[in-house]
Amino acid sequence: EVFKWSFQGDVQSLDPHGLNETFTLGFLGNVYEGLTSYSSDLQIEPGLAVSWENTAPTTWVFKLREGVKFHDGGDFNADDVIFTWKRTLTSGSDMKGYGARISGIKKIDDHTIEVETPAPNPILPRELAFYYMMDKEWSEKHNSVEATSPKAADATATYAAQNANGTGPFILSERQPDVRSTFTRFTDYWKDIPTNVTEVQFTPISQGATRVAALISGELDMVYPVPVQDWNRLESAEGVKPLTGPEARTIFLGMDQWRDELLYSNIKGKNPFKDQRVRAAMAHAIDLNAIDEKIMRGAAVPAGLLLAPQINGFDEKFNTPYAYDPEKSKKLLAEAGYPDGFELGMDCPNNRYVNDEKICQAVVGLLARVGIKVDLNAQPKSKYFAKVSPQNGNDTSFYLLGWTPSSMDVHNVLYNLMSSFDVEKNTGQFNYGRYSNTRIDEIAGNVEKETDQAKRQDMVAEAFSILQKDVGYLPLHQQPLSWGVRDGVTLAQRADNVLDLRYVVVGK
Amino acid sequence: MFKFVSMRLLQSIVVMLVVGLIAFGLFRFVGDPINNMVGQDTTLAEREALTESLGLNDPFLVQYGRFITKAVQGDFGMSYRLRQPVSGLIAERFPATLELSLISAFLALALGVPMGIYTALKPKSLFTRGFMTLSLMGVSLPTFLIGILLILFFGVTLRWLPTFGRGEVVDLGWWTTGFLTASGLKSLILPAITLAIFQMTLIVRLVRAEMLEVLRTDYIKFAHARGLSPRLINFSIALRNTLVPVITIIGLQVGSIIAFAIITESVFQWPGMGLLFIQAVSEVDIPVMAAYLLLIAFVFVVINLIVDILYFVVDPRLRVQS
Amino acid sequence: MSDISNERPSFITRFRESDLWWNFKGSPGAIIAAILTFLMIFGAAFANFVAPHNPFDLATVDLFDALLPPAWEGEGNASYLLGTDDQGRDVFSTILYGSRISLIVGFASVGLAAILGIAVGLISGYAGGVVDSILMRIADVQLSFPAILIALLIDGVARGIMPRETHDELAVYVLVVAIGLSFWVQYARTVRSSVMVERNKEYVQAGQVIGLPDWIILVRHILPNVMGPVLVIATIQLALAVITEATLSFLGVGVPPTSPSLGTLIRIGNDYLFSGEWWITIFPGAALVILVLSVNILGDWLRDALNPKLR
Amino acid sequence: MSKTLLDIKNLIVEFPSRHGDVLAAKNVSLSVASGEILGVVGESGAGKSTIGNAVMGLLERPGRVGGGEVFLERDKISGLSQVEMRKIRGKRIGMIFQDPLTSLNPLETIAKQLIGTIQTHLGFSDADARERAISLLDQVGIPDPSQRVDHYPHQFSGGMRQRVVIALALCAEPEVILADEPTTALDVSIQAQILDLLRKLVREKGVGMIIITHDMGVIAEVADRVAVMYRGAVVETGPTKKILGNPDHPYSRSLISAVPRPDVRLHRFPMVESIEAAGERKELDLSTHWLGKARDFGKSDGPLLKVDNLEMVFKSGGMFGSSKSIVRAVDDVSFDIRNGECFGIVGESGSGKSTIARLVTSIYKSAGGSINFAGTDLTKIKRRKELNVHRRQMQMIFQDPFSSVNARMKVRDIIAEPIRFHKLTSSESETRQIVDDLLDHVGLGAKAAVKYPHEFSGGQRQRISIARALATRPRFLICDEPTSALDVSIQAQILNLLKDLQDELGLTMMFISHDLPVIRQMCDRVGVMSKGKMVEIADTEALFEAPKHEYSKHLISLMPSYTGLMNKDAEQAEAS
Ligand SMILES: Nc1ncnc2c1ncn2[C@@H]1O[C@H](COP(=O)(O)OP(=O)(O)OP(=O)(O)O)[C@@H](O)[C@H]1O
Ligand SMILES: Nc1ncnc2c1ncn2[C@@H]1O[C@H](COP(=O)(O)OP(=O)(O)OP(=O)(O)O)[C@@H](O)[C@H]1O
Ligand SMILES: [Mg+2]
Ligand SMILES: [Mg+2]
Repeated sequence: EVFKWSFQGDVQSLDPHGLNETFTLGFLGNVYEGLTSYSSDLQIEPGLAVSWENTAPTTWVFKLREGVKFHDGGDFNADDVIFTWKRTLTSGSDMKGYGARISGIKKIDDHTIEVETPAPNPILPRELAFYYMMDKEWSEKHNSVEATSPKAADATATYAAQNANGTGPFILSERQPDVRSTFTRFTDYWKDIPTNVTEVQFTPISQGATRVAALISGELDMVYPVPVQDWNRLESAEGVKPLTGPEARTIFLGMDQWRDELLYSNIKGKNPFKDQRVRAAMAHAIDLNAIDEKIMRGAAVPAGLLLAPQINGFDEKFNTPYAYDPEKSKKLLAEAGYPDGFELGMDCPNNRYVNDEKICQAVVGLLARVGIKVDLNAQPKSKYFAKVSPQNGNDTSFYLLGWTPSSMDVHNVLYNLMSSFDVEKNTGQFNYGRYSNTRIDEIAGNVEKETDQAKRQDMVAEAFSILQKDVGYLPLHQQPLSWGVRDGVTLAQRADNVLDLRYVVVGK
Repeated sequence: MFKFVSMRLLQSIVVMLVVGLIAFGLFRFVGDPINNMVGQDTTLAEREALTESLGLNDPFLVQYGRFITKAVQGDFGMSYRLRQPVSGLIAERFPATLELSLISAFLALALGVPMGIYTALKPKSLFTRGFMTLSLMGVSLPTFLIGILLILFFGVTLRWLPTFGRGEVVDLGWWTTGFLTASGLKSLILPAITLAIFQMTLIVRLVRAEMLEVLRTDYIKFAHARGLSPRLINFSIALRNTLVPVITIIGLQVGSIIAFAIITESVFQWPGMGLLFIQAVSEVDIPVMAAYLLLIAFVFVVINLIVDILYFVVDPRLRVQS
Repeated sequence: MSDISNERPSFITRFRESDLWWNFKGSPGAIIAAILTFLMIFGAAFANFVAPHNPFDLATVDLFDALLPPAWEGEGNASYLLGTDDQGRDVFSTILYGSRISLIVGFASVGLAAILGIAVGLISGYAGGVVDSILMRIADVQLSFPAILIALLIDGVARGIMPRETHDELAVYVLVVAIGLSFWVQYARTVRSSVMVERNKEYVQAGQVIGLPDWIILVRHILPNVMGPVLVIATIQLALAVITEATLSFLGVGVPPTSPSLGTLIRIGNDYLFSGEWWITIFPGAALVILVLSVNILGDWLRDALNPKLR
Repeated sequence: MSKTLLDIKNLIVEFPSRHGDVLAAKNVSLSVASGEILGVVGESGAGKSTIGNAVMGLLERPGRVGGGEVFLERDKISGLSQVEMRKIRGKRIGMIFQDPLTSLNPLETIAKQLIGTIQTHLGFSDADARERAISLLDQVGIPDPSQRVDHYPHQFSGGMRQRVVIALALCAEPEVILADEPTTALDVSIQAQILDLLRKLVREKGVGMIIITHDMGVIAEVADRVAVMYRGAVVETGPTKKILGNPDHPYSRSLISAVPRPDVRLHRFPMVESIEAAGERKELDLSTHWLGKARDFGKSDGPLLKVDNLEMVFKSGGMFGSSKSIVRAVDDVSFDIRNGECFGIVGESGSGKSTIARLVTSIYKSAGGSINFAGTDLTKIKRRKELNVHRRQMQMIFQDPFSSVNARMKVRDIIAEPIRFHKLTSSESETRQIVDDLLDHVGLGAKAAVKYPHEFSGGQRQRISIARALATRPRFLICDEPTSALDVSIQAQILNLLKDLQDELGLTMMFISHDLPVIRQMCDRVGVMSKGKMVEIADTEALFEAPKHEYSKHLISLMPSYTGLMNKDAEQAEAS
């Protein structure tokens, strides 16, 4: 069967170590595989490794699967794993972070390896799901032993960016970037998988409306993302339906809590956000249900945490949003010394998250009702990130961001969003408002190493409760997954918004 | 003639150099490319290293100098976004854009010119009024709206035409064409119409305005007095006398379709240069933008050269100078 | 024997006696178009008084009123005549308020482009030679940059120079300059082409023989004879400018989405075409169509009226 | 008596306008029979051209036929649809328009225009049509026709264009020819050739022809009958001899009396004592009039204008300077014009007269030689500003009156522009007064001020450009065929005015004309041109009495003296 699908953009590179980004890795997951893999509900299951064992706090032994072939016929073995690991550490690699979780690999035999980590790492197998194995021989033959750098100078250096040779169920047979990628079924695939698809055609379509039209007109079998407002249309149209569910991405608002004076505000000489009451006032002014209902058409899940239920370490206890209570909000503002509110500038991307700009507008409206007059600066993501990111000194006072932890683990959130900003330790990189609490910093450090799940969860819970009390962030909701499929096509909708072709079954 | 053309081509080099210079001056306002090139787990230090290694921290004149030095050797660098040589990317996209622009320019001309003449000859007729109103609606509705409406009607409701892409293309080695397959031709229809509407309206109105004046001249009167056929008078004598501004505008329009058919190409996911360009802008793909702008500068110089030569062909009175 | 008075008649009497006014009175189409244009401009200018709601004052906008259909539809609400948009803004009021930005940007940028382009075209076509080459190559450079990039550049520079607070007031100027800059070449090249033909005509030679300086010949003699195409382009570009403004605002260089222009409203509404909330885009679209139509009719009329032979 | 071909009965033509309707033709009745030539003479602006246009169904909006009928043979052709008229135009009625410059499509070669017309009507093959085109050009006296046929209209001189227009009108062998001032821009020898050609067509092919002209010599030479028009009406019709010799109507009488005499030089042109207008056309007293106030140009010794070895070539053919052929329009011409002198230039059509005028005013850049104006060599001046200082002392009346005024300006502004620009008056109301006054003196009336140029007849337009030229109170005036489209009475008025200016203010003039009698009356010295060369320069009387150069002799010998021509005509009629 032929399966045609579309996403809003194309992958940048076919190099599995070229870009550490969910769509790219998910897309390549049909061609390449890691030692472990995600099941359709994001549970870790064996991939190219049959089993693993934590033999010492920093030592893991992996048994590799035997008889696995690369698409070009090469065998998969321990040398490939070692090669891959080394490759991820080369300068062009964007998987250096993952590579650095391993300090050494010892080949025990062709299908057994011993992995050494620099520190105890309870989630190593989880982190290896997107750590795709490449064939040593093939890479050497094509002069691709180093990860292709975005800086690469010529076409030969980017061979691996334009060609693929994995162990996955699909072989890339033709590719024209931005136009079309065609895959055929790999007949020697090691695993029995549900799909009956023999050929896959992937076309990126940047405009949501066009994507939806192409689905309804029957030219495509599956598209995503579908603009949420078009769900009704998909439901009423014949032969197609929307496929939705909560995504593992949380949308939230952040506030500048470190500067002594806000960059974009009429309050001079002090920073209102340093006052917990002001932050709380903001939290109580925002009606998450209204946003969900009107902007997200009821498809979002209002959130109290920066973490979605699908993520390892999620704690339902803390997921209750701040109550919508404008009166309380006004009262808090008055107490904090802003009875008439204040003016505030807000930064917002307008092409990054589902209805991002619309959400920001709604927030602006809601804040206006308690007297906080927000000036919205909505920009495309390139400009937005260039402005608010730490490279530019976090040039913002109030911003909207969305987050999916790439490792599907809570530590990633603690580390990137909740920890204090620290270049040396590389923490708080996405903590654009530079919220800072030393206890949380401490916890983040410990959680990384704690291998005991129960203890780990307790620490996490403490961090969450601190954050919530501090009102360090204003979580909005879990963004919805929004796919559209042709009737008769069944597939698994993964919460990380990845389409795994292994589960696609095309019927009539 | 030879001197004229070679002078122009020489000037085009200057134009391209200036375009490059301005381009590099403005790239820093487009956004930060790094964020799109790395994953979220990449550390700040690594980001900084990448920025440094791409030379993005250098003053723009240095970046420009580096780019030009390589460009004269035929190396336009690698696309940040697609990790491919820019020259190859552009060469890949060029046929799609050119075919689309030519078809829509042809449509616009084939409809616009006769309609312009008709509406000038019969300014009061009901058809004229209806047509002028309709064409203006076509202009005032944004391209994306028209595109989507066409898709909805012909693609979704009637299912006659494809909603996106270029269909099957035939690869001639140095050129890919959609003209040779049924699906290629079908795919062309909607984007070409979308693009043509604006051009057509402009041409209709321009031809009409100029015709109205020319039709009142003495030489048209004398042509009538000689009993020449209306076809000869309207299409040969009168039309030709309206051509100079019309050619100018057509040249500019064809140029800007080739260059910036951005909205149409993205609505129809047409794999052309406009789409490439807008994506390059949104992802701050500096090498693509730079090479692309140079190419466009060249395209415009050439088109305007052709237009200037056409002036001489059309109007002998202009030949004395130069 | 003639009615020569010693004083020059006042401007109003001169206007009332002018051929233009006389001609205008006799063209019903132009009158209707002028009334419509006037209504749009009036509605925009006095939106504060005319509009039933103030969609730019977000404290008065209720998200729960979002996406209401026009009043006459089943679920419509009488206080929102043309329905509401995704944020709960009254579409009718937003059209009025939004037209303000769109009209200013549209007319100002087209005016800027036309003035700049005409000036360059006149000089280039008349002077010829090196001057022409330089100006036209500058035009080629200009053509190579789409409005988007120009807007980003101007916006970036403006932000660099100006203090943070002034940015919002600046937004409109940035838009006007960016759009104006990316449109002027059309005028420059068309005017130039016509000037090249006109400059050899005898009436120009006659002006030279009188000893008139070049700029008078250009402005008083040649310009009126090359205005035909200019009016056509200008009236059509008005629509383009309004739409371009919306695109640029989307890129973050224009006005913020919380005070949408007509173009932005259409762009937002575009997202709701499939989902059945047609009123968000259709009504602003219709407003734009009416504006463009009226301005074009006026433009056509003016073109004919300025040409004594066509009256 | 041969059959009546074209019969115009009680034709009324009106031009409605905001400032009141203009009745251009009031109950005009004219007819012409096969083999007959009807001459139409009359006041400039009397409605002569309008009648031609009305017959062809080509009246310009808002003009309309208000009444009357037109018959071609027995068929009524007035009120026919455009489709039916097309069958008549060109094929059955050929029309020669008054304005030769604007009548030709500027973008096509003469060959193309001729061939298109020939093929439309005669169905010739390309080669045949081209051959016929060339032979037609030859017949109308264009030199080198096989080469010239591929030129564009702007490459021709005024007189040559006129001949092309004639060739175009004749190329389908029409049954009736309406010729509107067909020879105004032609020198006497070409004029004779053209008239011969027309006469031959009429006599041999039985064509009926209406010829509109101001030149009584032409009437005397070719017309069988003459109709005199005055203010939109035909006031008198009769055989040529009768009208020229013994007209009944007072207007006709005064018209004939105003014909300039070719034989003796008078101080002033005889003025017409026209009936109704007598009161309006007052003599102008320059001593008190604004025009009489001299502008101060400073003094200069020697000749005001001194032209030495002037050269001008036109390249043509190739598209980018790769010229196929070169026309030597002005070839080593030298002459000078003294202060206060009127220097006449006569000569063959296409001999370079207008080109000299344009060179002197620096419209063209010369290919060689020098032009000294008041002591400064104009060819050496690079900067436009400096040039303008000198230009402001000059003025030129262009050969083609219509193209030289801006069609988008009102007459008032056209004339007032130089006054305003040079600040010759102290107030706007004074400017207006002067403009109205000037209009009055060129016989247009102050009402003309609010109109646009296209609302005027050929002669009226010419007067607009004369008024504009005078408005600057120039020191040096170049007149290129200034009165070719004027009836003799207006002509007299204007030429007298020029003479007065010359006498009182020392206005210097360069006077280009084909009208030898006028030259004789106006000029102090005359230069004769042929094929780009100035072949002779002499005092006027000397030239007319004893021309030295071959070409001059030829020219003078052909000078029409209409009494003499009448006799010749009579002889011819007797012979046939
Ligand atoms: N722009 C031009 N390009 C080429 N040839 C030209 C141009 N203008 C004039 N000529 C040629 O130069 C010659 C002289 O022309 P000019 O107009 O000076 O004649 P003229 O003496 O004024 O004749 P006429 O009495 O018929 O007006 C003619 O042969 C004409 O064809
Ligand atoms: N388009 C017009 N609009 C208004 N009035 C016009 C128009 N054309 C001609 N007239 C008027 O009609 C009258 C007759 O014009 P016509 O051209 O027939 O004169 P004519 O006898 O040919 O004069 P001339 O000998 O000067 O060429 C003139 O008074 C003129 O002002
Ligand atoms: Mg006339
Ligand atoms: Mg001449």
